[in-house]
Amino acid sequence: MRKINTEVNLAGVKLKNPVMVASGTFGSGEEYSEFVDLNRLGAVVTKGVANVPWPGNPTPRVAETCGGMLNAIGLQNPGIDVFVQRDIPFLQQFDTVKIVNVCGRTEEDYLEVVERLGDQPVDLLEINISCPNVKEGGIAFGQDPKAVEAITKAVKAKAKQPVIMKLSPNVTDITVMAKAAEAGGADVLSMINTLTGMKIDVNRRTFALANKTGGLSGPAVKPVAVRMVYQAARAVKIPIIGMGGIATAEDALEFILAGASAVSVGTANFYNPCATVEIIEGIEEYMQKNEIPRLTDLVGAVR
Amino acid sequence: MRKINTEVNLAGVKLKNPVMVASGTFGSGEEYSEFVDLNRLGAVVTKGVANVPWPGNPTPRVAETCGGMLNAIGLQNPGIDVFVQRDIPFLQQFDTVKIVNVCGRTEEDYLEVVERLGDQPVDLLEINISCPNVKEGGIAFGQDPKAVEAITKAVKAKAKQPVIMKLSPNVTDITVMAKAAEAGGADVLSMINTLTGMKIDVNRRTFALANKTGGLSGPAVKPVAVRMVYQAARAVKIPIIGMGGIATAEDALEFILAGASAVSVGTANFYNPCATVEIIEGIEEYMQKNEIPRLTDLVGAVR
Amino acid sequence: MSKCKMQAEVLRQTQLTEDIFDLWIKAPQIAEEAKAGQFVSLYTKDGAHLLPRPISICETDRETGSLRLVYRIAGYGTGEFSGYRPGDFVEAMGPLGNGFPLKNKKAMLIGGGIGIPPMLELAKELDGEKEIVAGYRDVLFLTEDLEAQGRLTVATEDGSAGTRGNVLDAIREKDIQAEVIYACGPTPMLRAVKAYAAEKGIECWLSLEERMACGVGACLACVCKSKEVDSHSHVHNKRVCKDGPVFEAGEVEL
Amino acid sequence: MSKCKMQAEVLRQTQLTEDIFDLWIKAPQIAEEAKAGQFVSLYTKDGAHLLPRPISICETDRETGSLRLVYRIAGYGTGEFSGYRPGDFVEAMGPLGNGFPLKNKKAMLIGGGIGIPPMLELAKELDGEKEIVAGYRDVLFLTEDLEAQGRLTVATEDGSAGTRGNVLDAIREKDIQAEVIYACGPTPMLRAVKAYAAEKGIECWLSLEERMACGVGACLACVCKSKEVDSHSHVHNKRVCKDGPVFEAGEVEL
Ligand SMILES: Cc1cc2nc3c(=O)[nH]c(=O)nc-3n(C[C@H](O)[C@H](O)[C@H](O)COP(=O)(O)OP(=O)(O)OC[C@H]3O[C@@H](n4cnc5c(N)ncnc54)[C@H](O)[C@@H]3O)c2cc1C
Ligand SMILES: Cc1cc2nc3c(=O)[nH]c(=O)nc-3n(C[C@H](O)[C@H](O)[C@H](O)COP(=O)(O)OP(=O)(O)OC[C@H]3O[C@@H](n4cnc5c(N)ncnc54)[C@H](O)[C@@H]3O)c2cc1C
Ligand SMILES: Cc1cc2nc3c(=O)[nH]c(=O)nc-3n(C[C@H](O)[C@H](O)[C@H](O)COP(=O)(O)O)c2cc1C
Ligand SMILES: Cc1cc2nc3c(=O)[nH]c(=O)nc-3n(C[C@H](O)[C@H](O)[C@H](O)COP(=O)(O)O)c2cc1C
Ligand code: FES
Ligand code: FES
Repeated sequence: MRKINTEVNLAGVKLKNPVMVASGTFGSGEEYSEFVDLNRLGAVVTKGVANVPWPGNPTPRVAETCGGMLNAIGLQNPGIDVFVQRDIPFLQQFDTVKIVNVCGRTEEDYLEVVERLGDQPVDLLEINISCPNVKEGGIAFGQDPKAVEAITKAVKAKAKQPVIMKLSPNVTDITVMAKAAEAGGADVLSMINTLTGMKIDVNRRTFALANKTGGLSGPAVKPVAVRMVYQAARAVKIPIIGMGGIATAEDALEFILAGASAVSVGTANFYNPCATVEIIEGIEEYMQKNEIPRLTDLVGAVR
Repeated sequence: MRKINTEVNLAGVKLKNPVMVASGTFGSGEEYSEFVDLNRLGAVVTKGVANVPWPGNPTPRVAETCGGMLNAIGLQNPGIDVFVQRDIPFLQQFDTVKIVNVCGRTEEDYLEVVERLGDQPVDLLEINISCPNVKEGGIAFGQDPKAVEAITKAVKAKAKQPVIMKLSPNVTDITVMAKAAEAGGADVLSMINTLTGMKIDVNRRTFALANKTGGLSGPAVKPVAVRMVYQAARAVKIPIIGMGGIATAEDALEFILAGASAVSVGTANFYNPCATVEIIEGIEEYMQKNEIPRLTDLVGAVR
Repeated sequence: MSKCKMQAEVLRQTQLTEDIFDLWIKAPQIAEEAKAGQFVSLYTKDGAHLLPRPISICETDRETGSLRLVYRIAGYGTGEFSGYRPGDFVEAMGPLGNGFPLKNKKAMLIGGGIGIPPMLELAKELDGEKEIVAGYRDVLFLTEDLEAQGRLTVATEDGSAGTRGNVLDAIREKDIQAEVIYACGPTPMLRAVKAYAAEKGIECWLSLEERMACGVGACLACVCKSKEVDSHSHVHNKRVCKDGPVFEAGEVEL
Repeated sequence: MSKCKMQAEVLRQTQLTEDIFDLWIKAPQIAEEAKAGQFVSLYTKDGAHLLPRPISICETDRETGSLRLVYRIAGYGTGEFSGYRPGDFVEAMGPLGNGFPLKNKKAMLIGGGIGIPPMLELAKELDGEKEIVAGYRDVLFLTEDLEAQGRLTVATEDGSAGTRGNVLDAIREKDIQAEVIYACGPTPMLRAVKAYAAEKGIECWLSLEERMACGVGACLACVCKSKEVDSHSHVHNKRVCKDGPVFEAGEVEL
């Protein structure tokens, strides 16, 4: 066994390995701590949190699709107060990087949460400007390069932690959005959020989701996600967290070879709660087998 | 058995049923005529044809993905001369609507083909402004509303047959493109072409496709396609041909209920050569069971 | 760790009605912990169908470490399960959810349709006096097993057995008395049971159903409307998979 | 109709080497038509894996309407097939492709690795004198079957059997003579065979491999570079699935 180094550095924050969980698919870590040793993870990314509690959308909120799923949770969250009291102390117990995902309807909403987190033991902030499931805010910010740059600037001005901007795949040219976030001062990008989709129940002749549309995630979207990571990695200098359908070490390596410095596992947690740990082990094996000393040697290696 | 009517009308052209094949997945009909009685189909849509022969891209040109596939054929075609001599006479033998898919690198390329087809026994023209696999032309036209409107206008000025504009899903807002095509005078829209994607072979550390990126099709993309058809159907008055992952009658009905007047079957032909006929029969059964006298009663019925 | 995802061996499977199947699987870690009203998530073998299929625990046998699941074919997943033969394996996660609280009072167990199976394990776990009311469309199933656990009253929609009508018609007709009600079945039935319990002032516990993605409380897919702001979500939502599937009737809006 | 897609019953399956399997399926309509050098498309049962897995016909038995397929586990699909047991069904389409032209000349049949299987049916169909040359990495397979059809020369990369080296090393070492060459194997081998045939002025037919989507000539996925503008595409491309997989060596660029 040769010595391999799986560490990655995101804006000065060191992760022991590149594997984290995708926001909204892992709660705040507590539910899955019965399956996974959170200390193994490169980072935990929490469910999106807003300045006040959000009730989310009516049910049904999820539907299965071929190789994936649609969700329209609508960013239900208990608000920053409860989050700070309950979820941050829970995560404090673990030796893993803590990333808080922030959502909002207006710029002020985002800034309020970012400010509240300033003195909290949180390593990075991930700003979700790409949720397709809420009417105002969310995706609206993420589909216009001027808005992306403006919100990034505003967040950066208040943030005490490095800032990850989470981009929407529902755009004509992802490189335009990636560059806009970089221009606004983003430290890291994460992509992709979900692709907007719809399912119709032909027997009941109605929408499968109460919200009509939802966000498509899971292995079905992986080719789109890999392509966008590849394109963005060639357009900006800041690191990228890749996600979209990662379920195995091979999937994770696809994103890393395409240019992602780290990866998130989302939907796969739902059908394989141990996916993250299997991926970490699989990446280590791959590095051993191929005699790759540092994970960073693989980042963007296919071009 | 009640009498049901599956006829649909696309810009004055009557199809016996709403089921056609998607361009590029059925050759010009000859290869699949060993499996399917072409007389059963609502329409046959040919592989894209250009003014001169195109060699297409290097191989590998296809790769499998979860619930779908990537292709980067690169619009290989024998050019309009051979097409007119060989493929049109072949299709002439069958009692089905004939739709010719037209591709080009420049506006002039498109117009040359459209003019050549003017006196041919072809019912409709489908203009592909959304192929992600060729450098110039193709998708570039399909991602800018001004270009969509301009090329539509130019084609309409020359076309002797009604014109279908085939839209790209790789856009921020499909309704903008749909409206642009309508403003340019399009008679019908078809959507979606493929979503741009990428696959990396982690063992060989190279792209799975020689062209690096390719177009994602198959059941994996269906939720995105249904959503776009739904959105476009509410934005324009002209009929829409829906496609993207249709493999069963239920899939086809999803698109019809979302607002498509007709549907195309693409990738499914590859793994079930009889898919089209099964879908036609399944739609008839559904109409019988639910006592729907006319197929048109189902178009856009879920809203 | 109280939960686990495992490959469970199929021990036997029989067909109870045209579309209802009776599956025994070997899952010792799950059987060890399982309580009446909890469920397991089953996963298909097909790479295109990823989400869990939640199925209630119908019976547990701790000695053999096995679980009984009774389910109706409703779509792809249950269709796949119905083809399993002894020796096959199925991926199962559980036990999930809270389960029914066992009260030392005269109990009425009400099951409607495919909500009947969890009543069997509940009847086995409840020590006191119990009345079981089972509502069917037409064809009966599990009646012998239920009769072995308490007095059984049957209702059928077509009147082919027991009272013609639904479970409440049977309860009213037979004037069945109880101090606590446990119910599982379609939402209209649960709504009627809730109203009946309120009218009579009887304590009442309902097992709900909702579309799930994680099954463990992480994704917030499966919420139901709760009367009070709940302590987890701080909005009027409770998670069926984690805070439920069993709720005190007054807690939830149906 | 000369092609068909059908559910073929698995008759038997044996394991030849660590990763090579020998599968007999019952597919009367396909067996009826099949010729050496043609292939069938097999489809997995998994909804996430949609494309065909092209497998060459290793042997046909018209009397029993069955086909022999010998394949190496290369990924998901072949992995799935390797688990099939008698009585299972596999979806198969064929026969596809052109097949080898049968010439009345002294023939040399060259197979490399997993390109060996189609040489068995070819040897059976060729009447005249024939030399069979089979190149392996290390472990041999199908040698008994091949020996029954003609003189067999073996090459192994590790020298554990026959000539140490590749098929061309064996041909040169044994100075094997022929008037027509048929070859199937990895591209570097085919390139060397083509050069050898050209050098010696021997007629030569090569069976090529390419990624496929339709398998029937409709999608243009599987093209190879052809020397002449071909009559179908009117560009320098031929379809491996329809115009091939067998090409006259001079026709194609490798
Ligand atoms: C807590 C709980 C306990 C249950 N216990 C039983 C039981 O003991 N026996 C039984 O027959 N059924 C039970 N169900 C319903 C059962 O989960 C569904 O019938 C089953 O998931 C259908 O899956 P499918 O693949 O056959 O159908 P499909 O329609 O193909 O399923 C598509 C998706 O929708 C979900 N889904 C479909 N129907 C339902 C439903 N009614 N509730 C929740 N999700 C659904 C599936 O899980 C899957 O993700 C229970 C549901 C819940 C929530
Ligand atoms: C005309 C022809 C005849 C063949 N005959 C045989 C044979 O007799 N025995 C045998 O073992 N193999 C044969 N092959 C190769 C065989 O098709 C592949 O090994 C097989 O498709 C791999 O599928 P998989 O799902 O196991 O691998 P995966 O890597 O999971 O397959 C992914 C996709 O790539 C395609 N693919 C992968 N490898 C190849 C390949 N080498 N050629 C073409 N497509 C590929 C698969 O069909 C599938 O669509 C033949 C290929 C061709 C083109
Ligand atoms: C149920 C669910 C809830 C999600 N909630 C959030 C969220 O709160 N904030 C966010 O930025 N992304 C959210 N996402 C998007 C994921 O973080 C991720 O970007 C996406 O699902 C793609 O990855 P995957 O295919 O691995 O799931 C959610 C996804 C799912 C499936
Ligand atoms: C192999 C292949 C070739 C294609 N060639 C063309 C083409 O020439 N012109 C075109 O407009 N669309 C082409 N398409 C796109 C399809 O017509 C269709 O829009 C898309 O595949 C989505 O439908 P599906 O998921 O049913 O395949 C091609 C698709 C595939 C898979
Ligand atoms: S299914 Fe995820 S919270 Fe209940
Ligand atoms: S695989 Fe489609 S043309 Fe050969």
